[in-house]
Amino acid sequence: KQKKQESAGGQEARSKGNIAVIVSTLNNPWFVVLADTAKTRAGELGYEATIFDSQNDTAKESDHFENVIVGGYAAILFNPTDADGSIANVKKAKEAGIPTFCIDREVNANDVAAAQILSDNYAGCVELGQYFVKKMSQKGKYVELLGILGDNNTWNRSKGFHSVVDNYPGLKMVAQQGAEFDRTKAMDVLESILQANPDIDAVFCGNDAMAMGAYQALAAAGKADKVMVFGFDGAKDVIDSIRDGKIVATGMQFPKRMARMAAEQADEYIKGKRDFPQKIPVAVELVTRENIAKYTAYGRQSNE
Amino acid sequence: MALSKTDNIVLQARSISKAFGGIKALDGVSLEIHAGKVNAIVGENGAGKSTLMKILSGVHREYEGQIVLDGQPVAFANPRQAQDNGIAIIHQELNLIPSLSVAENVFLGREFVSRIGLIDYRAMHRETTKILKRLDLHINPRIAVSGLRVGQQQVVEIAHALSLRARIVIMDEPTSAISKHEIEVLFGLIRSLTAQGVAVVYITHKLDELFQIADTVTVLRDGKLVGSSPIEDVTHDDIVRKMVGRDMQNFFVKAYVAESQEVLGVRDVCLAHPRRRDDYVVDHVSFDVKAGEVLGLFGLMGAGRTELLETIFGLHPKRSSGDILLDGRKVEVGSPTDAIGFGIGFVTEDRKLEGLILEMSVAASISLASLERTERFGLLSGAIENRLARDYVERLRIKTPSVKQRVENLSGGNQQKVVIAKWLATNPRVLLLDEPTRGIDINAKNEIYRLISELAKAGLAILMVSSELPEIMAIADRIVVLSEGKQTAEFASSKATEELIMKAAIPKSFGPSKV
Amino acid sequence: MLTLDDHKALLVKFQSLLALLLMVVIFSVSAKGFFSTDNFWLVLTQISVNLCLSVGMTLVILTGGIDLSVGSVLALSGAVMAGLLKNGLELPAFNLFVGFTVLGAVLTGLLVGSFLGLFNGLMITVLRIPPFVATLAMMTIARGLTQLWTGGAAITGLGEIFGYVGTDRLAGVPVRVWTCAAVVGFAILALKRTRFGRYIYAVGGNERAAKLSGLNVNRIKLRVYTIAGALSAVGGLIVTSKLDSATPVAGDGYELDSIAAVVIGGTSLSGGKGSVLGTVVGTLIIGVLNSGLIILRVPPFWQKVIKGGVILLAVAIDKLNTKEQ
Amino acid sequence: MLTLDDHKALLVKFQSLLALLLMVVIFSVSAKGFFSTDNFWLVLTQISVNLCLSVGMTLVILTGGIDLSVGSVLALSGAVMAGLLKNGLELPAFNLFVGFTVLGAVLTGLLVGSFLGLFNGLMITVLRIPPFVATLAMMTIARGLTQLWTGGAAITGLGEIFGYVGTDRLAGVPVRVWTCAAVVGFAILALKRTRFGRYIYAVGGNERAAKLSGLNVNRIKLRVYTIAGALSAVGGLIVTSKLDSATPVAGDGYELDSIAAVVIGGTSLSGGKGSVLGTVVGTLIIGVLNSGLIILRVPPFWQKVIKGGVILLAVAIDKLNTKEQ
Ligand SMILES: Nc1ncnc2c1ncn2[C@@H]1O[C@H](COP(=O)(O)OP(=O)(O)OP(=O)(O)O)[C@@H](O)[C@H]1O
Ligand SMILES: Nc1ncnc2c1ncn2[C@@H]1O[C@H](COP(=O)(O)OP(=O)(O)OP(=O)(O)O)[C@@H](O)[C@H]1O
Ligand SMILES: [Mg+2]
Ligand SMILES: [Mg+2]
Repeated sequence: KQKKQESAGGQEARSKGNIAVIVSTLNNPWFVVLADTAKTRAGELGYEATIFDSQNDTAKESDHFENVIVGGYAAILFNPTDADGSIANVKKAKEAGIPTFCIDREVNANDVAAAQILSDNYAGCVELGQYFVKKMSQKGKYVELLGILGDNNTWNRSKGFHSVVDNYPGLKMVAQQGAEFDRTKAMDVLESILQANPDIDAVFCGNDAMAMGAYQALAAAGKADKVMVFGFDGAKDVIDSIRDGKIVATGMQFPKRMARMAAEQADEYIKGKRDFPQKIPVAVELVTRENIAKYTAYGRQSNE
Repeated sequence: MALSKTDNIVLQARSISKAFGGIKALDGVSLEIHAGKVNAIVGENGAGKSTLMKILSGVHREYEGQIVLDGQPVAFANPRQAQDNGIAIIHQELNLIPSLSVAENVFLGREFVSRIGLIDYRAMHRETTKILKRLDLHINPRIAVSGLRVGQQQVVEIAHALSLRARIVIMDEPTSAISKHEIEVLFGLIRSLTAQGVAVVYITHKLDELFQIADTVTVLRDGKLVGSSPIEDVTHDDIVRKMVGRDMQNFFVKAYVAESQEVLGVRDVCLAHPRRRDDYVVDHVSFDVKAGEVLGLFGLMGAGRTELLETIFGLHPKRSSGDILLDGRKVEVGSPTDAIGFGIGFVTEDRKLEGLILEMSVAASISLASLERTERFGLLSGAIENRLARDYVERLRIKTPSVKQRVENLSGGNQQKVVIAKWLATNPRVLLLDEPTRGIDINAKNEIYRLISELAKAGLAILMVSSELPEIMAIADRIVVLSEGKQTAEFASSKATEELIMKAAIPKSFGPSKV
Repeated sequence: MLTLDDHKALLVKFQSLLALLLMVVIFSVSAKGFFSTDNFWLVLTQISVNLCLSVGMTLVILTGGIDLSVGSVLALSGAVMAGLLKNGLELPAFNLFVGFTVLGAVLTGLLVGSFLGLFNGLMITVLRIPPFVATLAMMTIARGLTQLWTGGAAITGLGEIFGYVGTDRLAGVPVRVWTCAAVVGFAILALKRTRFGRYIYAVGGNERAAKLSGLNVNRIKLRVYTIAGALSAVGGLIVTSKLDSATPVAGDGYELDSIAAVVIGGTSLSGGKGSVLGTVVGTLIIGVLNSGLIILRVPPFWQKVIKGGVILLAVAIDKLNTKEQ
Repeated sequence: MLTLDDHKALLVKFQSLLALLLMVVIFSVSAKGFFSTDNFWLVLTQISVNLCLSVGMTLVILTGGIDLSVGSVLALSGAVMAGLLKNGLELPAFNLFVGFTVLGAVLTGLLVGSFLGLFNGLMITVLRIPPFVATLAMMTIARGLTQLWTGGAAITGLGEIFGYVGTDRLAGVPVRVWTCAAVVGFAILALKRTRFGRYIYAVGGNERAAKLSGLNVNRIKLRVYTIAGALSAVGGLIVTSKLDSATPVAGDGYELDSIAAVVIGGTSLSGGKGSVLGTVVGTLIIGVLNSGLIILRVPPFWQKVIKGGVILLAVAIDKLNTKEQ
């Protein structure tokens, strides 16, 4: 990936301006892909892009915005830390005349961002929920692993999932615990849960890192083939695992597609275009063993 | 014993100079250490004795001048090299590791190890017990030194130095913390060492000790060498004159103070032992101290004197019983804060651990217990504070370049004076003194004695612990003797004799230092 | 006349100052846009939160303690302010509803912070729990309470007036900066010119000696931890007000930043030695570093590496030049 | 015959042991599934990583220092093992490619960990940078290097053999547990029965006295930090092996867990006092707590609050019963 950055740097000569890529965290490969793609695409379009890591801290994010505003950037490709908390930051940029393009996660305010290219976590998990119900044939015990408890996407996903699953009395959630979107924590937590509930049939995880951890825990307990694991994101490991029949399904978000779109829209904006649709939903696609052939890490086979 | 023979000169210091940030601690001092002799070094507080010894033992690396060992110039990079060259030192301040056992402290850095590299504790404990027996200290070598008292720790330090089997043993005020009995033992040991040809360098402020064991006396003053001569050729007064640089009247004798009403009353005060059930460290002690009176509290190491003072000062409210009276009225002293509120001051035994905050300046240390005095409009005033401090620096002749100097950098004796100044600054009515002249030079001692009697004249009630009989007999109007926490005798000092006092002080169940 | 130690003290301060100036110079020449009034105010406003926490932390560390809970306390008191302001307080038990003015909400938040600090103090003095454990526990507890209070979601839309502290300017200077300036000013005055301040050094320097000199060690510690809690709440006010929202993860990991600032500023973790001015310098060093690296466009992953290296250098400069024990 | 301090030491150990047993009993009756051989081994395997770090941390803290870099060092050395094993090492400069066997990769990883520890030690002894700052800087640096080395993505698919340490059992006991047992055993032996061990206490108890007795304080510290680094690498091995992948965030925040375990185990942060056994108990307390709360199905939000409270209680029990200085 260092190489990519150099290639981006190589364009400085005919740089059309600076674009900031402010991303909620780089602790998760999924967001690293998102940020790198945005940076690279912006580079290809002739901008010099810089990545800012908010480290899941809305205050740090706000510092980044202030720096970007003072630094005279032309546009912000933005992956918010918090749908509500980040509003003020985007407002600030708007007042300074810098357009913000939200990627993947939204900010709960209209007309502050130039456009929001959103992966609909809620809808995605609804679909996942429906597949979950199908696979479970409407009955059985399951465990839910939540992400970072302070993160609104944790709840979007959980709510979307439950909006479907809770309609089936046959499906009993025997445990719901947080594992901070982290692979190690997910493994430890599920291991402990299994002590009290050795007879579960499925685990729904708020992201793919946790799904991998959960699978590891089940494998260690020799239950890998009895318990179904569901993830969300479309990260490399999980795509491979679905192919290998280890994990049942995940919701594919398209970080690369979204990042590219954002970069391109920013380019158009700078070139003068203004009428962007407020929200551009990028459907989350259900990836299962049936349709796995169509997919690769972080996207479709075709458009890779 | 002819000293001119150069062949028995083991160690030579040639025009050594050392300065600490501008302060010249040593200024071209030359010195010869003779094998098989006790080479005594005396001088006022801050004369440079310890600094010189620290240079000889490789503690200070940077200095001017030259050290010659057996005719060969040497420069020690660290204490270890000095040790390896047969130089052992007992530092003035205790240098023990509290959490380690007695044996581990004695053999620190030279533990016995078995073939597979494990420490051989059996052997170490055996050896330690042996050495401690020679010092007549009967304690378990396995216990941690943090459980020992100052005196016992001092003995462990000595044991450490002895265990090195060095050819040159430097002792920097080894007797400051131990009482008569231990001192006797130590002297016996020193004699046997010199008999084996070991060179002993002996630093003390107790001049009469010189005439018991010293062969030569070297006097330092303000970092300069004043003179060096065989003990036979000098008298007590010669030495004092050389130290002080002027004539001095003889040992201070306190004027008798007319009795008046009791200020401090102690009634059946007991202090339970920290661990042992129904065993008392202080056992039903009762006495009065009148205004203008100095009550001397004598006892051997471990008699419970420190604990008694601590109890009066409100440090052990939970473990103690009995009454404290002020002007005949019973008072509840639940904490040092209370005690100070009642006008009690307490000059503690261990200045470094309990008396001073070493990072603080002299001024801050003196004003610490009476800081409100230096306030103006609710804010501290540096001007007032410094004035207060300078006043005491003069009255007590504290040797320091400025009141801004860190107390850490003062010589031991001067640190002690700072502690006393701290308490005088609180204008106390009752002053508790635990070994107030420990490690203080004769000149300063006399000043402190004079100070004590002035304070007494001014109407203070003074309770003073001391392990030095002559001192206590000179200062005190009355003497109370403790032994194993019990009050074994009380004399008017006019009636007291050394024999009577010692007889009362020796514990009935023998074993002067037990834990 | 200055003594050895004043010199040393000066030197130490001067040294970290030197490191700071060095960095400013380097960034000014290398990073175009770094040396500008805009960026000057930016750095000041960006360190304001850490500075508030670090001043409290300095007092705590001077007594020989430590406070790991500053970040969570910041979050909880901020969330309390936001929650009360937005939703008021419902007491179904008495079917009672209490609405809050901005001032009321802010004061309550500050109270909460102080109380949590006091609680730390009580654990440490009364139950004699080591500061590290006591405040670590508080760190977890306060974080949990924040999540409970917010239900895991940010509380937003707190309005103009509340935004004043975090966003507005007074006489051309950001209110946040005024706030810190006041905090720093008071702290320096208290440490240098009041008994309380002197006692803080005494307790940290030699607790037993302090006790024997009649100081009420416990009361001093209680006060210090309470102040630290209150200052964390001030930090919470600033963050919440500037973001116009309180997030449950706010202040996560701030304890390390603030301890770092204090120690880089030359205050010793063993207590008794240090100064608030040093802490200010320490905070600035971190702030300037963050800003400079970003303006220099250093990629995020490299930023960490370089940041660590520079901090080592900055402190090394100190130590090397103040060598000699 | 036992002294004051032995008694205290024993008492302290005994007390935290008491707290531990208390917890075990409570959970056993309240949480079905907690008291089972399965869960017994599970808790042991789950604490194994923290235990490795905490043993190293104990040594460091006994010398009066601290090591905040354990988590990042764990991550970097784990990533190095995984990376070398998966991709080998390319040296385009010499257009050279080096492949690694499992053993080779693991050993290199352990070397990296030890080296980082040594680097900490050098910063602390030679440049006299306070341990807190030195290791804090290392924490950031190592984390950055990890992210650079992994490119921010997890390195997965490391194979059966590599998985041995993290997942397999030997004579019915998980290999991880064997590993910790060995580490703990050696540490205890070293501390109690070797010069090096006693010197660690000496340095922490009274550094000046240690110097004056001719101990080479710097060398002792260097060794201790190197060991801490090596043990972090062991932790890295276990985590990576059990997850069959090295993630760039691995070990994030572990430094606090491990310091907590050490302090809860009764080791004093000011150095010179403490024991590895205490640390084992401390680690168990944390592990049992985590496991118990999950099995009890305590709602996520409440877990933090309760965890903090219980830790306070556990330590308070100690202190109250060992009251009197
Ligand atoms: N580390 C230091 N830093 C600064 N000054 C020092 C230091 N050590 C000693 N001094 C100064 O050097 C002088 C000599 O001190 P030293 O301890 O040698 O005196 P001393 O003869 O041992 O006095 P005492 O009999 O009280 O022990 C004193 O003025 C002291 O203030
Ligand atoms: N640290 C300690 N641990 C346990 N017991 C102690 C300790 N210090 C003192 N003691 C007990 O208290 C008794 C009195 O000790 P203390 O130090 O008060 O004697 P002292 O008369 O003051 O002698 P010194 O002149 O050494 O101070 C001792 O006999 C001992 O049993
Ligand atoms: Mg001396
Ligand atoms: Mg005593």
